[in-house]
Amino acid sequence: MKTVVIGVIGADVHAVGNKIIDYVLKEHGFNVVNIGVLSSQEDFINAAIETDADAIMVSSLYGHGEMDCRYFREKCEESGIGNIKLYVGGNIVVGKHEFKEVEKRFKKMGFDRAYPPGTKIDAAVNDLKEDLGL
Amino acid sequence: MKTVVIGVIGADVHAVGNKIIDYVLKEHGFNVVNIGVLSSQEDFINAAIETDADAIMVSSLYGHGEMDCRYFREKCEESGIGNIKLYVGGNIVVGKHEFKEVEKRFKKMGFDRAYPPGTKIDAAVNDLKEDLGL
Amino acid sequence: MIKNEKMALEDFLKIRKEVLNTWHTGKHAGLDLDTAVAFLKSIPDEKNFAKKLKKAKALGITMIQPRAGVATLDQHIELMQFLEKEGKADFLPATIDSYTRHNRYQNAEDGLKESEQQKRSLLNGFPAVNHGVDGCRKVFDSVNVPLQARHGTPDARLISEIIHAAGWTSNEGGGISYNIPYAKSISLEDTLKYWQYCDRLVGYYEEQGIEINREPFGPLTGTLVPPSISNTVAIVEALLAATQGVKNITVGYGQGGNMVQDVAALRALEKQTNHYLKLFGFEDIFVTTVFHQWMGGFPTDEAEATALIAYASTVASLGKATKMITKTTHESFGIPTKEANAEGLRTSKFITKLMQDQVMTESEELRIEIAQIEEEVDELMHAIVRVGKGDLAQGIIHAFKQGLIDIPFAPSEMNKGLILPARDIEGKIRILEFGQLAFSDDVKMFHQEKLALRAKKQHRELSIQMVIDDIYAVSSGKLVGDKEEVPNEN
Amino acid sequence: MIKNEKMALEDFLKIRKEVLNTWHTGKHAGLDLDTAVAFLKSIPDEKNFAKKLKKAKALGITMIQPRAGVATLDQHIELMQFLEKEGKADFLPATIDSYTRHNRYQNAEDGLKESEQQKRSLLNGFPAVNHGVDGCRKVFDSVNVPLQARHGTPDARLISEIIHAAGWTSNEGGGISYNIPYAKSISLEDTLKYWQYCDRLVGYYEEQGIEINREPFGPLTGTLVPPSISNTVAIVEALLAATQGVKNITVGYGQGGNMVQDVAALRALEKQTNHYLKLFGFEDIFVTTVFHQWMGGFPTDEAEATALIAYASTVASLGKATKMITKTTHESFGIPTKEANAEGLRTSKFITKLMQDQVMTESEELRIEIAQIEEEVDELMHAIVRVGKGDLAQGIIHAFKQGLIDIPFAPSEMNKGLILPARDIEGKIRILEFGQLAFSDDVKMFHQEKLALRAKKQHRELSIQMVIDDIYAVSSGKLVGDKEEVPNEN
Ligand code: B12
Ligand code: B12
Repeated sequence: MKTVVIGVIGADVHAVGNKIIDYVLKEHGFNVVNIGVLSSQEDFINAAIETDADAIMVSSLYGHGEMDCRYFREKCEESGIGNIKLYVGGNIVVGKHEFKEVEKRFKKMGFDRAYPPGTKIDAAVNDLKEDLGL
Repeated sequence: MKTVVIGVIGADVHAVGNKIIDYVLKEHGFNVVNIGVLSSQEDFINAAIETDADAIMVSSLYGHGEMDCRYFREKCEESGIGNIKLYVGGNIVVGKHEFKEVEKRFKKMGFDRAYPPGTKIDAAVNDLKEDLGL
Repeated sequence: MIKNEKMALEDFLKIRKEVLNTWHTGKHAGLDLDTAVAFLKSIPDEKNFAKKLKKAKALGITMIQPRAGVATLDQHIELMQFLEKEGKADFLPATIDSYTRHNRYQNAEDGLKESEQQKRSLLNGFPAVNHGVDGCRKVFDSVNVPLQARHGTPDARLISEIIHAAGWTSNEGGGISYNIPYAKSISLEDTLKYWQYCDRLVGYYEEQGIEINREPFGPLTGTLVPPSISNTVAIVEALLAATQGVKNITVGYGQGGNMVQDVAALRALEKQTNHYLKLFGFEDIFVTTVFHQWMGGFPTDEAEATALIAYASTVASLGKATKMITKTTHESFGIPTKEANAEGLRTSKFITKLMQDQVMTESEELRIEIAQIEEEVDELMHAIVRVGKGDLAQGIIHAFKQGLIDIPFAPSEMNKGLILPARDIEGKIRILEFGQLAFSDDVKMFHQEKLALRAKKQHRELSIQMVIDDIYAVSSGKLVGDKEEVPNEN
Repeated sequence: MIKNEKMALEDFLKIRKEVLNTWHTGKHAGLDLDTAVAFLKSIPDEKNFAKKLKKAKALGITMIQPRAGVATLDQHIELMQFLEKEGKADFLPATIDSYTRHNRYQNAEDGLKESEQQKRSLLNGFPAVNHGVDGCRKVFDSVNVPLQARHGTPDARLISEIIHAAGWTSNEGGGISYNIPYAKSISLEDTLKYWQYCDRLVGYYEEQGIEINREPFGPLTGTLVPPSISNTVAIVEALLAATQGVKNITVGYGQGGNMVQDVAALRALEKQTNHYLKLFGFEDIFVTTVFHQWMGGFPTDEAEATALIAYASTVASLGKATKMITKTTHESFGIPTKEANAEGLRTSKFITKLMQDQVMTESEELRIEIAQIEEEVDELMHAIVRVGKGDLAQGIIHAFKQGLIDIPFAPSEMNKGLILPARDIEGKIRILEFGQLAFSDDVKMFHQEKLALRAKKQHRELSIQMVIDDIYAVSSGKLVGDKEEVPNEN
């Protein structure tokens, strides 16, 4: 059983999507570690280390995602989980933007995948299964 | 008392604006000769000659205005009323267009003034008074 | 002298020969009746207008249809496919150009040629007669939903022949509704005859087991038409159509603006159409309603125009209309682009789907409005039957001549044009000047009281200025026109 | 132990010193209370939020207010002026950024600096504390309508001080509504205290003859919140505010989706707020309502989003809300551009003006929904008072701890999070799982029956999947979620 850490980063309190992701991932047989809203990079990384997780799925809805996610990959590396799968989704930047651009920026920051606003989580589950060799 | 011929040109039956123009011009003291909808260039010109009119206000709502108004000025000239004021208004071309362009085309065709969709008739009344030296 | 009687087949076939001779496309082999019947029998149920309406009615949902039509075949097909795909239209139209509407096929031909050269539509619609059976069938083959001709043609005999033979299973119009708002000096005698023909054609197909929908044009002049007047015209045209053998009828109504009055009008329309059909002995007619989004002058601002489209959709849903004709944000300017048209459809469909399980709740106000409309319609119907000495066709001709029925702001000289409508303080359409309208004193009193109340509340006089203000009102963001601008709350 | 008692002036002033010390802008001379009072007395009536609301209420119209806020002062002023001019906003906000909401003024400062450099807003709102009294006053001077801070700040004491001293005469929030949906581990004890302070500040100004409006945040998590739950929170926060001397209160409600339930909720909210205020001895509070356009996930398509905005405006008008908070076509993506924001306002205003003379008609269905909400609110209120042994503040803390009141989908650990809402077959929000909610068996039975009916009609089981489908429903163009896609009618 693969373990995924999920949570909402930064000063962000949008809880609805997080609860749905939790439910859907469990339905698909994942071991879900949900650290909830208002979580820091450290919270994500600590949870991942403690549970020996295979992936981290970061949600950011409120628009500060770009600032909150800086150096996330580097922190993972420092903590010895540099190879963990790192996904991000939600409304990750401020305003309505061409998503291709946004995706590029987040991939450059070391995220394996970045998802546009309103993504149905089922799509991401397929990617996850692929990336984890399921 | 100045006389104005009004009507709706071509195969156009939009009658509401025509009735309002009639009412408003009369309120402003004009002698209004209303030839109604479905009027040809000849209908306008004959009415203008018969009543010794000072101006013709052509309405075209239905989109064929450009075709229906071709050579109107020339016909007026042939009929000996080449100097009559010629206005056009309504929805004079097919589709939503930058009005500046449309205005240019109609002025080139010899119209003294052309009005964009949804013109409140009161605005035109002021122009008319000015053009007729009232 | 025209009578409301079913045309004998031989008479129909005789006239048919003449009709098909009025333009060369009338000579197409597809217009052979047996060929047409065979073809129409082969089309799938989901592309049959009448059948799809039955399905919608059973589901209790409101389906949507745009207005759309351009000159050239390629562009028209592109437009149709776009509206089906991007607009999720349930039904597609061809809005016919104005030259064709006046049977000026040569003008239409010129406009079509020039449009092909300039690669932009110089016509305000699709010249179906010029495109003929082949062109119309190409359109039919290129989409997956039923097709209808929407026009405003006093004499639509040739166009009706062509579109039906091409697989288009609905036709809009009627002897009154495509005359009074769309013509100036064509007699009702003539248009009633022309439309008897169009209906008889549908009746013929019905006799061969082919279901075809007919839709009287509900909104008439689209401008402050009191519901009882447009409902009466719709009912009369349904009766005329049924007489010729039409079995599937969609009666229409154009949004007035006040929600309760609009829902009341839809409910009364459906109920009374069924009632009068039965009363005249037609037991097997399938009746549905169509709601037209605001048919008067539109606001120029696109955000406002969309608001009006969504509001109309809300009312159609609450009134459970089976179909709705949509508008676009370009309405006040000109024929919309296909993108604007699809947006209007999406706005509309979002609401009809969101609201599919909601109905307007029963209330005293609604009950009163329904009863009022029904009473007025009954009075008008009785007057028509009375002056026709029992014949509906004659009744219509005489009722219009005497102004017993009268349509506001209509261009036709066959119409008295004496009545003046105005809104009451809630925005419901009432009547200020009755002319010769066949209303009882009680009914007149009701209208007068409602309008007096408005005059009092607005501190103004009952006058034609009120009517003009009401004509401008919706396009300037109000329902009840007010001469003095509402004090700006900013 | 916190009690619902009016803060003594000396206690207030003591805490005030500390509050003003938490960030350097707290030391501004404009924050001297006498100076602030003098300034607030000088502002014209039309820029006073409380007074303008009174006027709107007297006229019976629905006024509109957007959400909006960007990092830098110049851009924020430009935005406000644009929304006033192009959007015809009746009230303006400053939506505050999320760092400020969590009192992380240094983060906000960094974001502000970076925004100034990059000339685009990297913050999701206006950092009012960082801009201080001078900045906020500049905003105030640049517009002609009243201003309000809208945030979601558990501890909003400093921000409240600054905005009021700058002439902003309304403040949104409350000890529950700005905690449970907006925080994770802050205790209710704390937030109730913080908001007693904010209310006491307004009470102080009221004592000096200055009218200031307060607005509990109605929609809570914005997601399938049953009306009785959000109404109860609004009423409780109105009572808490009144206790501190607040006199002008706007209680809020977020659109649920079913028209009748939404209008019922608005009507019950206004009635019961007034009722409970009187019951608790407050006779002179001026109560208005605010309706929030759909607060859950929005459709991505702009034509659909506009439809939803117009539909919400229709409901607000029929429910005669005094104010409406508008959304935009960019909602599902991110913070809107000023153009998109103004469009949302124009769409909204078009409807509220068009519908200003229409009300939802009285009906049995409406009456039943109002009565249902009132009964549920009464049960929740009694539970709160009971577990608080008569004290409202204690009652809230204990009621939340025990789950007697419970807000769906809230992030806060102070909330039990056991209830699950779902829609009935008409789209009305009901409750599937009650957790410890203080409802009588009768009330529970009512909900169960309604949901059982839906399950039966949709041939599906009552389960959490139903809830998830309902969460997605509106954004995908339905009201009642359906696992099986509705058979495509095309
Ligand atoms: C009501 C209406 C109808 C009614 C008309 C009833 C009647 N007999 O009067 C019906 C339903 C019958 C109808 C039919 C058609 N219509 Co129509 N109709 C409208 C609509 C919605 C309102 C028109 C109106 O009454 N406005 C209110 C009056 C007071 O305003 P007005 O007519 O614009 O006139 C004012 C000003 O324009 C100005 N003005 C007018 N003329 C002049 C002249 C001068 C010199 C000056 C200074 C000012 C001036 O002053 C007037 C008074 O204030 C408009 C769109 C809109 N504006 O929202 C479309 C519209 C005019 N119709 C249109 C079309 C295409 C048609 C049809 C071909 C097809 C169809 N869609 O069904 C048929 C045509 C029939 C024909 N042969 O003419 C198009 C025209 C397209 C274009 N130009 O690109 C429009 C713009 C709709 C659209 N966007 O597609 N229509
Ligand atoms: C409901 C809501 C709220 C509620 C939240 C209640 C709560 N505690 O949960 C309230 C009202 C409290 C709120 C507050 C605020 N909100 Co808010 N909110 C929304 C709204 C309308 C819906 C969010 C939602 O619940 N959607 C439903 C769920 C199921 O979908 P979801 O959250 O998008 O998650 C799904 C997908 O995105 C995806 N997903 C999410 N994360 C991830 C991660 C991965 C790896 C993957 C694969 C997928 C994935 O899967 C999820 C399940 O399907 C959105 C706009 C919208 N979407 O319509 C704005 C929105 C997110 N909020 C916004 C903002 C700015 C705020 C506020 C700052 C200010 C304000 N407007 O009041 C505050 C912030 C508070 C804070 N500190 O975080 C902005 C963000 C702007 C931006 N990014 O540019 C939005 C986009 C609105 C807008 N256009 O302005 N909000």
